[in-house]
Amino acid sequence: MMVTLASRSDWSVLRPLLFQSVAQTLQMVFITLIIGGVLGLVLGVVLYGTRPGNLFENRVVYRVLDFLVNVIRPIPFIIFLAAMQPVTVSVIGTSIGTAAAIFPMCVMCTFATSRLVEQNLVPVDHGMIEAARAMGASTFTIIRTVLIPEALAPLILAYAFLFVGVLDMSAMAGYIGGGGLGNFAIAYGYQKFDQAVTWTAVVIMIVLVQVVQGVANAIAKRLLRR
Amino acid sequence: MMVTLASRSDWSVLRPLLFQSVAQTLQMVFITLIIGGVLGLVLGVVLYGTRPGNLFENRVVYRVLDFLVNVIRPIPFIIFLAAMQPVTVSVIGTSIGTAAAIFPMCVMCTFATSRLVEQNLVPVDHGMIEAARAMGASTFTIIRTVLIPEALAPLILAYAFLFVGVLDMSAMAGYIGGGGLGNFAIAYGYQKFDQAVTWTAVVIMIVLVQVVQGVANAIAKRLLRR
Amino acid sequence: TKTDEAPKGSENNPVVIGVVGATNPEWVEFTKQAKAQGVYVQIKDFQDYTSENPALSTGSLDMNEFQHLLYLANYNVSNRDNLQPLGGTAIYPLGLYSARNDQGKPIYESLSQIPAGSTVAIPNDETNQARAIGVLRAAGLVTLKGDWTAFTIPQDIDTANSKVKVVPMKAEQIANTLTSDPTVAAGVINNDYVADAGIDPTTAIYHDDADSEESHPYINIFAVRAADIDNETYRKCVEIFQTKPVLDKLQENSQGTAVFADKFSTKQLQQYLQDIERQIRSEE
Amino acid sequence: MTVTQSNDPIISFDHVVKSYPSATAPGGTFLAVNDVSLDIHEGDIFGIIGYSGAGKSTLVRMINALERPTTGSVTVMGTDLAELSGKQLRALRQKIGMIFQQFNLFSTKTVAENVAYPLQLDHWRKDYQIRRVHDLLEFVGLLDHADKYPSQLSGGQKQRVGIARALATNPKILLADEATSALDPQTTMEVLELLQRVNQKFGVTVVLITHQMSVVQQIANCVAVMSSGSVVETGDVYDVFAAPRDPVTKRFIATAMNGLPDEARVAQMREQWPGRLVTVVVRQHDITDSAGQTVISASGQNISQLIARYGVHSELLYGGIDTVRGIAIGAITYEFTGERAHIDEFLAELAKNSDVVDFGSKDDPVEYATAVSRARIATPLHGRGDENAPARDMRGGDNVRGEMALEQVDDVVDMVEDESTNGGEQR
Amino acid sequence: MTVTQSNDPIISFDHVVKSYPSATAPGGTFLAVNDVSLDIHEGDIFGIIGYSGAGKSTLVRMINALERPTTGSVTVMGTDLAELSGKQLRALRQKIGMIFQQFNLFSTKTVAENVAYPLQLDHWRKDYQIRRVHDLLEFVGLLDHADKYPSQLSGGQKQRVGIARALATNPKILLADEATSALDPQTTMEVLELLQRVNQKFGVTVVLITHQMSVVQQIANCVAVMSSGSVVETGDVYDVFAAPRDPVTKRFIATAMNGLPDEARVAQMREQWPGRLVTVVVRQHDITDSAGQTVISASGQNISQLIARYGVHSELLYGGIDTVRGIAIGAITYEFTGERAHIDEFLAELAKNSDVVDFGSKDDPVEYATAVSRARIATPLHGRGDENAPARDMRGGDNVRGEMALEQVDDVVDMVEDESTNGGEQR
Ligand SMILES: Nc1ncnc2c1ncn2[C@@H]1O[C@H](COP(=O)(O)OP(=O)(O)OP(=O)(O)O)[C@@H](O)[C@H]1O
Ligand SMILES: Nc1ncnc2c1ncn2[C@@H]1O[C@H](COP(=O)(O)OP(=O)(O)OP(=O)(O)O)[C@@H](O)[C@H]1O
Ligand code: MET
Ligand SMILES: [Mg+2]
Ligand SMILES: [Mg+2]
Repeated sequence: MMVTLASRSDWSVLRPLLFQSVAQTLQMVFITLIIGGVLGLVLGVVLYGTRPGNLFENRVVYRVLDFLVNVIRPIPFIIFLAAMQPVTVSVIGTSIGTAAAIFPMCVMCTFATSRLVEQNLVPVDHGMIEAARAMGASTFTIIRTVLIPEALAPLILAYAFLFVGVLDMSAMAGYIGGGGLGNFAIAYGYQKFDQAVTWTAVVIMIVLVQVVQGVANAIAKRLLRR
Repeated sequence: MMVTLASRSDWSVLRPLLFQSVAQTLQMVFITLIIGGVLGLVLGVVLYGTRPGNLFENRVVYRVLDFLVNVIRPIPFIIFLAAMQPVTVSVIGTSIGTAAAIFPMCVMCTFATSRLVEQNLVPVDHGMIEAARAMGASTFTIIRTVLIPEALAPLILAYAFLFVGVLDMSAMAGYIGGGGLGNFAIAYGYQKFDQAVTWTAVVIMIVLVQVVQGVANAIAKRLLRR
Repeated sequence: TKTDEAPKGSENNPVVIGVVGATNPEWVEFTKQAKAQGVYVQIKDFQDYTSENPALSTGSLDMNEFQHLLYLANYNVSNRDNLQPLGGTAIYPLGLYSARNDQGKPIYESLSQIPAGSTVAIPNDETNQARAIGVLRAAGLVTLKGDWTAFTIPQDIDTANSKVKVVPMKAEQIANTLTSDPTVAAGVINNDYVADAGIDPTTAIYHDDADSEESHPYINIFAVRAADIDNETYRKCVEIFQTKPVLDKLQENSQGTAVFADKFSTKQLQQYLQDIERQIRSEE
Repeated sequence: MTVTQSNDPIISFDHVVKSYPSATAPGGTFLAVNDVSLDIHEGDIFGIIGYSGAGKSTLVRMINALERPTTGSVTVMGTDLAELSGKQLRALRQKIGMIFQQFNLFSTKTVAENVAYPLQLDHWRKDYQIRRVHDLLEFVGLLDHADKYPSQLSGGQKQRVGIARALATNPKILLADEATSALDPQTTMEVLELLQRVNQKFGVTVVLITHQMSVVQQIANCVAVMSSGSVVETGDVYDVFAAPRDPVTKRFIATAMNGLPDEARVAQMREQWPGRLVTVVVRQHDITDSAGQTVISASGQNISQLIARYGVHSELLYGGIDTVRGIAIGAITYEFTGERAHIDEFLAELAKNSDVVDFGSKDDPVEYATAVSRARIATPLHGRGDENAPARDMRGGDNVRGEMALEQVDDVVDMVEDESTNGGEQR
Repeated sequence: MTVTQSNDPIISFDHVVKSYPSATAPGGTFLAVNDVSLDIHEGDIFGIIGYSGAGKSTLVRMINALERPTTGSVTVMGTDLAELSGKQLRALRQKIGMIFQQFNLFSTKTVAENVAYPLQLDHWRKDYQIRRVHDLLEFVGLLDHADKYPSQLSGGQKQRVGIARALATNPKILLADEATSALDPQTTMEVLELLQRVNQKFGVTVVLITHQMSVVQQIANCVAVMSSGSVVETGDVYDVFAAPRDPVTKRFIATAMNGLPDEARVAQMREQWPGRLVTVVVRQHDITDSAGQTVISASGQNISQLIARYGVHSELLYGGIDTVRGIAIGAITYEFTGERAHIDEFLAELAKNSDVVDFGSKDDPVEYATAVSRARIATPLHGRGDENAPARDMRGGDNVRGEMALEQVDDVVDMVEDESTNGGEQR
C-alpha cells in the first residue's frame, strides 16, 4: 500500500494521546502477561500433568479442562468482551476503560497460555523427571525445579509469541474505551484514513515486539547452551 | 451474562446465511491453515535452522527473517487487512469477499506459524540430527525425516492452537465483506444484541475447535508412545 | 473478469453493493424488488465503515450504501479519491439515552437529572464521535475549548467547564454498557443500534435534528465511482430503493426516527459533497 | 571383609512380576520380570548380571517404585512399597540413591547444580551443599567441569556426574545400574573402591547391575543371575563363581575367568604345541556350603611339586587365575612333553587333588566337548556344544543369535553389494 | 589373521587440534584434542583407549566431520575433509557407519524403522530393505522387538539397534564409540566377532573406542592411547600390550592383564604364604619392532623345567595369561619355599630368560615399588608409587583423584551425618 506520510491530523493534539496510548498498552499488555501468564502456566502444567501417562495423570480432570479451554478460546474476543461485561463489573467495578479491558484479557490470555505451556512441556525427557522422582522430589518440586527449567527456552519463546497475541487483544480495548496503541492506530489512523498516524502507532508496536522478541531470543539462546 | 435465547431476528433470512457462513469459515480456515501452515512450516524451519548453532546456521538470514516476522506479526489484523488491499487486488483480483480475506490471512498465518514451528523444533535432541548427518542425509532430508517427525506431537498441538488463531482472524473477514461465522456472530448477533444468534454461531465455532483439538490430542498421544 | 461479457445487472453479472447490515429488512426488500424489475443485485455485508470506499474505488464494488456525505467527503479528501453520491436514502438523528436499571427502565428522565461529573459514552468512529460531542454540547453537558467542527475530538472538550466526562467506545458497545455498567450515566447511541438493543427511540433524553439545514452532511447516500455517475443500471437501483415498499421497511427498522432523503437530486448531493470537501481542505 | 547380615532383608522381592503389552502378539503380554523372589540384606553389595534385556533394570527400578510390579510385592526397609503414601514414599526415596543406566542428568543444570539437586531436596545448609558438591566433584575428577552443562561433557564424565549425584545425600541404599559402563578401567576401579568404602564404613547396601564380571568379582558379596525375566541363580559370589550351576551363569563366568581356552584356541595351540595339552583348574580353597560341607575341593595347588617330582617337561601356554573375594580361582593350560606313559601317570596323580581337563596331544587329541564335560569348571563362552543350554524361548529370545544369522547377514551383504547399484539406478 | 595394509592411510589426522572455550578460565580455551597426528590404514581394526574425557569421541567424530578441527586437517579416503562440498561430504558419510556412545536412536521411529533409515537414504529397493532389516535384527537378537520404540527397550537393546543401524549399508569405515559398553559379555563377544568378520570379509576399516581392554586385545590390530587430548602411544596392539612405554598405557594394560598383583594383594598374600613371592612374566614370543629387531624377548617359557630342575617347592597363587592377537602374555605369581640360597640360585637362572619380579619373603620382604621397578611389565593400577606418572595438569585433570579426595568425601559424609538434622530443622 502507498503510505502517505504527510499527516492531516493535528499532532499537537495527538502527541499526548499517543503517549497515553503507549502507557495504556504497556499497562494492559504487561499486567495481562503477568497475571494471565502465571495462571496460564499453572493451567498448562495441570493440563500437561493430567495428560494420560504423565506426572499426575487424571483422565477426568484432563477431559474437563481440555474441554473448558476449547470452549473459551474460540469465542471472538469482541464477543467475549461483551459476554464478560457483568463479570468484569463485579470484579473491577466498571466495564469500561483500561482496567476493565485487562480483566477479560487476562482470562483469555490464561487459556491461550495454558495451551502453549502444555505443548512445550510435552517434549521434556521423562528420564529427568524420573531422576527427580527417584530422589524423592514431590510433584510440585519436580514441576518447579525440573519440568519448567527444562522447557524454559521454548517457554520463553512461547511467551514472546503470546506477547504479540496480547498486543493484538489490547487493540480491541478501544471497543470498551480502553484506549491503547492499537485503538490509536485504528481510531485516529485507520478509520480516518491517516496513514501517518496509523503507521506511527504500528511502528511503535513493532519496536515493542522486536525488543521483547530480541530479549526472548537472547535468553533462549543462553538457556540452550546445554 | 444472561443469554436471552428467544431470538428477535428473522431466522428464515438468517438460516441460509448461517449455512453460508459455516461454509465460508471452513473455506477460509482450512485454506489458510493449509497454505499458511505449509509456508509457515517452511519459514519456521528456516528460522530454526539458521539459528546460531543449528543445522544451517546463518546469522544474517536469521536476523533478517526474525526481524521480518516481528514486523508483520504485531500489525493489528484489521490494519494489515487494509494495508494489504492493493496486493490482494493484484493477487486475487478483488479486495473484498471471502477469497480476498484468505490472502492476508495466509500471509499472517505464515508468520505466526513460523514462530510456533521454530519454538517446537528448538527442543529436538541434537543427537538424532547428528546421527542422520553422520549417515549422509542432506539437510532437507534431515528436516523431512528426523526434525519434523521428532517434533510432530507438539507441532500437531501447535497447529490445533493455530486453528483457533485463524478462526479468530476469520472473524475479521467481515470487515472486507468476507462473511464467515465470526462475522455472523458479530454482525447479526452481537451488533444487533441478539444473544441467540451470537451464541449459535459461537457454539458452532466451539464445536469446530473441540473436534480439531480432539483429533490433535489423539494424534499427539499416538505419537508420544515413544 | 469472467462475467464482464454479461451486462451489468443481469443474473451472471449482478450489481455488487456494499452495505453494513445486509439482513436489515430494507435490503431484503430491495433485493426482492430489484429482481422483480429485472435487476440482479448482490448485497455485500461489511462489519464496519472502513473497507467499503476503498473496495468501491478499486472496482471490487459497484456501489455502496452505508455512509453519510460527511464521511464520504472525509474519505475523498484523505485519500485524494473522487467517489460521488448518486442518490440519498435517509438521515438518522443521533440521540442521548440514559443508563437503565435492572428492570430495563431508564434511570434518568431528563438532562437535568444527569449528575455532574458522571460519565457519558460516545461512539469512537471519527464522524459519529464529533457528531455526538455536538449533541452533548447542544444539550449543555460539555463545553468546547473552541468551535465545534465535523471533526471535533474529546480532547477539544474543556473538561474543567463541562458537566460530564466522555468515554469514546465502539458504537455497538454503548447500549450494552448502559445496562450493565454502574459507572456510566448515559450514552449517545447511533440509531442503527437503538432498536436492536431493545431501546425505545422515543425515550431519548436528547437528540439532534434530522430535518434541518445542519443535518445535510448526515444524508446517507448511494456512492459510486465518478465515472459511473450516469450509469443507468445504478440509477435504476437508487430509484428502486427510493420506492415505498423499501423505504417502509427502512422506516420500520428505525422505528420511525429516520427522515427520508429521497428528495435530493444527484446534482444537489454532489454540490453538498463539494462544499463539505472544500471546508475540510480549508481546515487543514 | 566380611559383612554382617541382619536377619531381615533390607530389600525383598516376593513373587514379583512385571508385564508389558506384547510387541509381537497384540493383546498378549510380555513378562519383563517373571516371578522373582529375592532377598537383599543390609550391608550387601549385591550384583545382578544377565543378558541384555533380561529384566535387570526393570527389577531394580522397582526398589524405589519407579516401576510398580504388575503382581507380587516389593518390601524395602521393612515396608511394603504398595502401602506407602506419597509422602512416605518420597521420604523413603530420599534414602535411596540411584545411578541411571542412561545417566538422566538435568540438561539445563550445570554439573555442580546437578550434584547439588538432591542436597537441596534434603534441605542442606547452603555452605554444606557447596562443600559437599566440591568434595564429590573432586572425587569424581570433575572439579574443573563444575560449571559445564551435560551436553558439554564426554560420556564418562556424564556418568561420573550421575555417580556423584547419587552419592550426594549419603543414601542407605545405592542402586547402580551399570554405573561404570562408560568409564575407563582406572576410573572404574576407583569408583568401585568408593562403593566398597561407603559400604564398609556406612553400611550402605549397594545393588549393582553390571555386565562387567570383574566388577562383581571385585566388590560384590552376593550375586543374582537373571535370564528372560527370571533369577536363575543366586548366592554368595564365591560359590556362584567357583561352581556355577545354571548354563547362563556358566557362560557369563567363563568370560570373566578366561581360564579355559575355547575350542578354536585349543585347535590353534595344538598346531603350535604338539604335546599333551592339559588345563589344570586352580582353586585355592575348598568351597563349602552354608552348612560347612565341602562342595567342591581345592584344586591345582600341588602342580609344581608334581611337575618337579615327575620331571615332566612343561610349557605354560594359557590361563588365568583371578581372585573372587580374595580367593584365587582359575585355570592354567600347559603343554607336557615326554613319554606318554610317564605323563599319563603324572596326570593321574595330579587329578587326585585337582580338576584336570585333558585335551590330548596333536597325534591323539581328545574332542573338546568330551574333555570339557569331564571337568567341574564353568563352560567357556564358545563352548556352544553345551546341550544344557536352554532353548531360548521367544520371550527371552533376545540375545545375539550368532553364527546362523551372521551368515545370513553376510549373504545379504553379498546380495546387496551386487544390487545396490541397481537400487541406485531405480531412484 | 593378518591384515594387508595398503600404503596410503584410509584415515589420516595431521596436527589436529580441537578447542572449546574454557569452562574455568573465561576467554581461555580448552584443548579437547591436542595436536594429534595419526594414520589408520585400510583394513585396520584400530582401537582407541584412554581415560574418560581424554578426547576419544571428539577425535573420532572428526572422521565423518561431525566435528571440525580447530586447526590441522583430517584426510579420509584420500580427500581432505575441509575441501569437500556438501554433496561430496554426504557421499563420503554414506560410506562411514557410526555407532554412537549415546546411541542417538530416532525416538519416533520403531526399531525396524531406525535400522531401515540408512537404507532409505541409500535408496535401496523396498524388498531388499525389508530383508536386510530382518537379517540385521535377527543378528542382534531384536526380531521380536522390531515394532517397539526406543523408549521401550533396555539399554543394551538400544545399543544393539545402534549397531544394526551402523552396519546396515555395508560401510567402508565403521566408527564404533563404545559400541559394546551396555552389552553383556556374550553379546559383546558376538558383536566383536561380527566386527572381525566384516573386517576380514569386506575389508571394512573399524575404528573402535573402548574402555574394555579385552575388546582391544581380542580384535584390534593397532591401538592408540589418548591422554589429555594427545595420543601418547600408538602402534601394533601386541607391541603396545607387551611393552607399554607410556605410564598411562601401563596403567590401562595392567587392568587388562591382571597378571601382576597390586601392593595390597602382595601384602595379603605374604600373610598367607610366608615363602618367597615371585611374579614371573610370561611372553610366548620375542617382540620385534618393524625393522625385525628384537625389542623385548620372550619370558617365562622355561619356568616349569627350571622348577623341576632345581626341585624348589612352588605354589601357584595368582596370575593371568592372556592372548593378545593370538600370542600369550601375562604373569604368574608363585610362592617358592626351600633353602634361601637354593632359591636365589634358581631365581638367578630363571631371570636369565625371563622377567622376574621378586617380592622377597615375609621375613625379608622387598618393597613393592622397588620390586616392580626392576621388571619390564606394565605397572598395575594400584602402583601409585610410580614417579614417572605425569602430574595431571588442569586440562586433563579429569580422572578420579583417589585416596585424598575420598577421605575428604568421607569427612563430609561424617560431617553431614551430624549436621543433616540441623539442616532439616532450619528449613
Ligand atoms: N561442547 C563442549 N564444550 C566444552 N568442552 C567439551 C565439549 N565437548 C566435549 N568437551 C570436553 O572435551 C573433552 C573430550 O571429550 P570427549 O567426549 O572426546 O572424551 P572421551 O575421550 O570420548 O571420553 P569418554 O570416554 O568419557 O567418552 C572432555 O573433557 C569434555 O569435557
Ligand atoms: N515400556 C516397555 N514396553 C515394552 N517392553 C519393555 C518396556 N520397557 C522395557 N521393556 C522390555 O523389558 C525387558 C527388560 O528390560 P530391562 O531394561 O529391565 O533389561 P535389562 O536387563 O536392564 O537390559 P540391559 O542390560 O540391556 O539394560 C526388555 O526386553 C525390554 O525390551
Ligand atoms: N448510518 C450512519 C449514520 O448516519 C452512517 C455513518 S457514516 C459511515 O449514522
Ligand atoms: Mg538395563
Ligand atoms: Mg566418549
